Amino acid sequence: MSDQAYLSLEKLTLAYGDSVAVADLDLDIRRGELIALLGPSGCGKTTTMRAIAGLLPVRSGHVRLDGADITHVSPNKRAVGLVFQSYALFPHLSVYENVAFGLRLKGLRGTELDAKVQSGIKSVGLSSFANRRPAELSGGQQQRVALARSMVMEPKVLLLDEPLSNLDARLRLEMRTELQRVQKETGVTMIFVTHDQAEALALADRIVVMKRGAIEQIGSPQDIYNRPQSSFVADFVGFENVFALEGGKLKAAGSLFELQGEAPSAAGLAWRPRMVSLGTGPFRGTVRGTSFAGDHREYLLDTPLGLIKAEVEASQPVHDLGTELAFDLPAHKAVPLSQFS
Amino acid sequence: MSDQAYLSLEKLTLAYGDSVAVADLDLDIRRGELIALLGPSGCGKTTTMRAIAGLLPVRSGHVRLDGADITHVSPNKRAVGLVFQSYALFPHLSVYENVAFGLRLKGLRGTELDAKVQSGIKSVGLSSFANRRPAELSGGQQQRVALARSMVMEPKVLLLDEPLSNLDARLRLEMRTELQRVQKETGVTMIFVTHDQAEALALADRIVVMKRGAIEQIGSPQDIYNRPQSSFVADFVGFENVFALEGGKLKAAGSLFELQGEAPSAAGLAWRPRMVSLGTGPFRGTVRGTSFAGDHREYLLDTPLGLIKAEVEASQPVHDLGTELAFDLPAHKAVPLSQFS
Amino acid sequence: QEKTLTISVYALSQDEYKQIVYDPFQKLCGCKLVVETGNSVERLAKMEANKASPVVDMAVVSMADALAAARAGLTDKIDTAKLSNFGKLYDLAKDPNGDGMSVGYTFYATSIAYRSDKMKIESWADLLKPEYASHIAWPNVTTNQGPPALFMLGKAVGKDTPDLKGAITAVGEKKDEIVTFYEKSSQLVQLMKQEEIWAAPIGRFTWAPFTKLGLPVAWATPKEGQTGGMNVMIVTKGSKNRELATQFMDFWLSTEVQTKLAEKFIDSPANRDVKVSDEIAANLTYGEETARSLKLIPSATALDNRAGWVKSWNEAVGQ
Amino acid sequence: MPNSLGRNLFIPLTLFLVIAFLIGPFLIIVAASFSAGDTLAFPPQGFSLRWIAKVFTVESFRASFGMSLFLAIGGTAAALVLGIPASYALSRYKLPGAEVIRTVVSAPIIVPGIIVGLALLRYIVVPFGVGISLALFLAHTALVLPYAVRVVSASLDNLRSDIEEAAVLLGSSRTGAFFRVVLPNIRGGILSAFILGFVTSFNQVPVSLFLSGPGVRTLPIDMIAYMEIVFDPSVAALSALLAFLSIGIVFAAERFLGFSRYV
Amino acid sequence: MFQNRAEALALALPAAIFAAAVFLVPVLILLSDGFRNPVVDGVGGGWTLSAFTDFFSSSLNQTVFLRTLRLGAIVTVVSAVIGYAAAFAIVSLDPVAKGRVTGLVVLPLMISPVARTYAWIVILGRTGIVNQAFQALGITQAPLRILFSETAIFIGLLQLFLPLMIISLISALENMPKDAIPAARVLGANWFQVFWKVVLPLTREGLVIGGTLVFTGSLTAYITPAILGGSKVLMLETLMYQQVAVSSNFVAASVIAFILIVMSFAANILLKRVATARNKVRAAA
Ligand SMILES: Nc1ncnc2c1ncn2[C@@H]1O[C@H](COP(=O)(O)OP(=O)(O)OP(=O)(O)O)[C@@H](O)[C@H]1O
Ligand SMILES: Nc1ncnc2c1ncn2[C@@H]1O[C@H](COP(=O)(O)OP(=O)(O)OP(=O)(O)O)[C@@H](O)[C@H]1O
Ligand SMILES: [Mg+2]
Ligand SMILES: [Mg+2]
Repeated sequence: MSDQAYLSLEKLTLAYGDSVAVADLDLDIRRGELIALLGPSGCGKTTTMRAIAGLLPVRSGHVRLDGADITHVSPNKRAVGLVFQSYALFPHLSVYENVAFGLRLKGLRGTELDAKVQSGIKSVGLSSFANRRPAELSGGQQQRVALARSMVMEPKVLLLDEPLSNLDARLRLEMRTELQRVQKETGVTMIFVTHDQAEALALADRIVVMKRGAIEQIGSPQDIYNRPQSSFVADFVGFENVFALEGGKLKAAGSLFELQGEAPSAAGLAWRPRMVSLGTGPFRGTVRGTSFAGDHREYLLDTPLGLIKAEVEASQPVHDLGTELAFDLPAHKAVPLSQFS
Repeated sequence: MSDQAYLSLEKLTLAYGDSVAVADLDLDIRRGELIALLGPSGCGKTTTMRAIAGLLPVRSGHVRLDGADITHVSPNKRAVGLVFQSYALFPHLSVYENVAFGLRLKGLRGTELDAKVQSGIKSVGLSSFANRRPAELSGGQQQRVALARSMVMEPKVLLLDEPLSNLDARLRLEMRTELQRVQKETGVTMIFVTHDQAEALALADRIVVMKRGAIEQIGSPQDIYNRPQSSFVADFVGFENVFALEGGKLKAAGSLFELQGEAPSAAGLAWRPRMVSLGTGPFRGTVRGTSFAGDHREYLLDTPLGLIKAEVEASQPVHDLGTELAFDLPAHKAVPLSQFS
Repeated sequence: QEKTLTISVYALSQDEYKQIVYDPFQKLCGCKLVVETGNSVERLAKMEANKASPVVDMAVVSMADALAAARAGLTDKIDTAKLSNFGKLYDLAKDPNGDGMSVGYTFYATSIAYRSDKMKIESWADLLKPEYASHIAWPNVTTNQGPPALFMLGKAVGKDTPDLKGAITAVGEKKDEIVTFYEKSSQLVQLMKQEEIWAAPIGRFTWAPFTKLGLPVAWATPKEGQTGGMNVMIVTKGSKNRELATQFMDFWLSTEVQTKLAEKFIDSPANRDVKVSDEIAANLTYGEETARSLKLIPSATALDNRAGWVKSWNEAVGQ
Repeated sequence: MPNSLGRNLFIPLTLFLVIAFLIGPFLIIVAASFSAGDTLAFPPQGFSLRWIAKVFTVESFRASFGMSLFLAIGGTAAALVLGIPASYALSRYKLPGAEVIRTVVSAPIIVPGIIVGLALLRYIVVPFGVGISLALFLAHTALVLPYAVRVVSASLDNLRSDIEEAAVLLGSSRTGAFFRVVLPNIRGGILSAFILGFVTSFNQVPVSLFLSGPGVRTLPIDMIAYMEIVFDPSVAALSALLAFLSIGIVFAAERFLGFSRYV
Repeated sequence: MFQNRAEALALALPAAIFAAAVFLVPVLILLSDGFRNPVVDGVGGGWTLSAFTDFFSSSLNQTVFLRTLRLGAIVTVVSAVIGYAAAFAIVSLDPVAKGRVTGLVVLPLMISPVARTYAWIVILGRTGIVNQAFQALGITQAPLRILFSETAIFIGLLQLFLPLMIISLISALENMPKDAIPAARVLGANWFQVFWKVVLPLTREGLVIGGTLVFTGSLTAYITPAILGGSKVLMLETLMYQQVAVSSNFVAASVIAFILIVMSFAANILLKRVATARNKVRAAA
């Protein structure tokens, strides 16, 4: 990995009419990097992608790719691929023709064209579907056509907008692997949007978490998963128990609570359900809900601190609803948050 | 739980024109049970639900509810509720009127009506949205309106077709809890379709796994998760490593492999990724892929047995791609499969 | 039940007709008068279609159409004995087609309305002069003014055969220059106003609006004379209200009604007893002499040649 | 999608030119209606309301306006009564022979109006002794039917069919579900079908050309008859008045129901 | 729920039967006149194509036929071209503006055809706005003669039918998959290619419907060609009117009507073909 930025967004501001969707966004991406864009609905992920592809005029700021300012280059001349969340396949064309579409526009013909298209279709495992129309394919197959269609263009940057959102669990796994393979083989720079945390963790070199049109945190999957900086990110990546700190004490449900052990100095603290110790500790809560989750079991506790989520090994005996349990939020396991909002 | 069947499907055969979608299906459901219907796309889940609701004529067989044969009762007289995957809210009516729709048809008026509607809306936490139109609600809110609309009718059976599929991870969790609460409070019999395994495990009393229009296995979430009977179910619920057994030996990639320890006598064996011991063992494989998954890390190994998926704690050091590792498929951890297809 | 008389007339000046003819007659007969209007070809086509169960009891049409109707068996003989005003009619109005099937009630002259400041018209042929041809409109052969105008043009160019070939050829040669071959005479006022045209052959009954344009528009008296037409009354064969129809015709032909119609410049009288001032006469085709001087195409000629005219016209002009 | 100056200009310019072309004649007509002159002219000569006033004094216009209004409203309503169930069947069911039915109900569009009028006159009016008013009504109904089916089908296709199933499961009968759930949601489509049909019928000339009888005729035919001989701006004034009436209806419909979405 | 055939037929048949009874059957009987020998004195009858061969043997009829075809085709093509531009512009507006503009676009449909045609006489006349503008701009020296020509009919018909095309295309464009155009752009297509390879095939239904309405309308329009063209520029419809009203020749009228209907059908089929042809070729490749 070189430290030099391949794709840079500089003070990018994007708006629909009067409403600004993305404001002053700065982001540098290295060549060959795989970036995941994470954030709640409406935070500006799709908007950013569309601007990089040139489908949305830039209100202010710049987009630079491979040293050139492409802010005002039209989308058909950018060498940026985009896999739409909706696939955006051409319904009137066969799988083959969908994949061939961009190549033909590039001027490819005959065997050269055919070879590229065939290998593209093969790489997503759809060789036997080449003559079908998109409407005759399952969701996952359509998704793969969209992917192949963008891949064969060998774009400098490939943008993927929630590329796996419509697939069932198994298909999702397959496609994840496929994406990773392709990325490793071709070294293309990728940015993908997802609302699935596991996907982002599994695939990305770096994760960008967005919040209301701005970047909240950038970091490796481990960073984001284990060291969220703000309560927003913590909440978003599954720290179900997030609290503000005030003078070393937890602030919850309007009161302050003392922790056992020394609390780190920070704006807030967060615990994942499995970091909560159930059975012993200074706090008490009533079991409000429980659910089996394969290798573990989740409990929802009604406590003076509000609702607390805890997780235990599935092999342990089940606590019934209404049982009162002791629990602890161990200070040494807590993740410190530098921002609490 | 009583052993008496409340809703029974008897040799139910359903077809679209000439193509049979569901064949000879038998299923008994107890009063108050929460059943999850699991299976790959196109296996007949929606078809079955529609037949129970009376929206699809039955080709042969019977549907019995609460002792009565309702096979030919028209859908508006069945007391079966259905929450469509697409919500199917009435776009021209407010939330309030959507919920009141069925009650009005029942003849309810005045304060009695109002009380029921208000409490229905409140139970899904939408009291402040009562006057909005569906188009002015978020996906999750619409979902809840659909739920409330069916709930207030106090149906004997409530069918839910992929009720949470369109929600993002956070919203999904909230709705899961909500569903569970509602079911516990009213004791309604529920069948829900999902493609999300975690959802099925968390919510269901029993899980029905379907395969090509027939039932493959019925069992408790623990049964399904820990003791799949067939390779199909094992594969479907995340046993990534599934092999046939032949004469006590694993049959993989066309060859037979001896296991350490005594193999149970069965048609096949299955291991979840985390049941694979990585680092020691009689087998060797090359790391082909790896991905971070929060608290654990997944490895894809290229081995003489084919591709093997293994999982280790995320805190352990990462093995690079291409590294050769020893691993074991421990016979004592293997789940025996009585059917292998 | 009230008796109903159904008549079919030209659409012209219906408000005045109502006042002068229809309303007084309804009062007189104590019956209901239903009026159908339209141009004569459409009305005739409809009569033909309704032959089996006639809707219309009495109609006014052109002479040629009256003959056509008679030949098609659509009309009955008129019982002139019951027309008290019959004797007062000009002789040539009494039985225009010589078959006893029609009675004339009005005449009109057809000549040329033209811009006297832009051109001089002394002959029908002048219209086709190179310097004028691109400023004229000519009536389409399918209109009532078409054949008479061609007839006169034929005389002017010295080729007046019944098939109008000569005239049609002459017009056809200028077809690219001629502004338009009009279908609706109401167009002409608009075209004249816009200086699209300087001249067009028209029937006298459409003359009035031209005089109000504020342009120097004159009525030509070409040396070949004026042509024109007579409109006649017919009764439908199988009509269930023959008596009433005859009564109505008689009323219309009465001196009182004909005078009123003349004074409003609506119809030139066919009743010899009608006397009007000179001023009014100047705006009409007034008097038996004038009527007699009109160069009319005999109905039979018109009828026998009509299809041929349309055909040669379309071939000369339409391609 | 737009990302260049050219495209930013493209939209307003195109719209300006197209609309100028489309409503230019209308402006001329309006100008003429209020002019003092005896002919249509642009710019108008002076201002007066006399042509507008004259419209109201021509007696036959009143009767034929009534006739046309009846035909346009009655015929369109009848076409909708026939067309809505047909559209519903065509868009919701897999019907054998659907294409045939579709072709039959939309055939009136492709047959020249004069032929329709003539055919009706000769083979319906005359042999069966059907009155002209009834014949006109039948003809206008048939004429509007294709529009009704097309527009209503389009809005039905845009409406999910599962809401009907939902209504039935909530205890409604099939018919009840249609009236409670389907109809309210396609009322915009129905309204635009109505407007389109109304306009088509109201301005229809060729079909009515042969279907007019003594005392029975439509307004456009009356206007043509009127201007056989004279064409003064009162015809323009009448057209302008009618157009304003229509515009009023359409804008009201647009405001309340979002007409353009369904056409 | 929607599987009951009897139910479906009960809903669809009244309209179909109505259209067949009051419309299709009388029209077919009338049209069949064109295929019959005229009965003269009780002799004749029987089926024949002679009326058709007669019709096409006349050079006038050939001219008129070709002119009608030509005008219909040109009006259709031009309205399609303008229609796409206008529909594009309209769908890109915000909803309120879109509603208003659509209202303006359909306005011509609401103006009486008679008055509208007269307005064209004013606009296209020698002293009309168009000629004045041309002269003021120095495009022409003397007034052009636009009235009473094919050009005038063309303009009149275009204005009359363009709204139908625009409306059809608006709904076609709105039903087009939302991201198809951006997808083509990102794959390297310029605007022309986007239109030709994506928009056109995907809006085919709208084009076929709009095109059929415009073409059929142009063929069967009566008032506009009669007044703006007159007999100098005869069209099939005016010719047919002559046959009915002037010559009472119903056989000839049936022949012309039949030809008009066949032309409409053929245009419909042709339009479908044109819009699909490109993809057929591809699928074979
Ligand atoms: N065409 C549009 N016109 C106006 N506002 C829009 C438009 N598209 C998006 N927005 C607004 O811009 C903001 C960002 O939208 P964007 O589509 O980028 O969100 P997102 O992060 O992709 O969300 P999601 O996860 O729901 O896809 C939102 O507030 C949205 O309402
Ligand atoms: N309307 C229909 N006409 C014909 N075949 C249909 C129809 N609907 C479903 N099928 C077929 O019936 C089978 C079962 O479909 P069903 O919708 O029940 O699947 P499902 O299990 O709900 O799948 P999914 O998870 O994709 O929703 C499939 O093979 C499908 O192709
Ligand atoms: Mg998005
Ligand atoms: Mg389904």
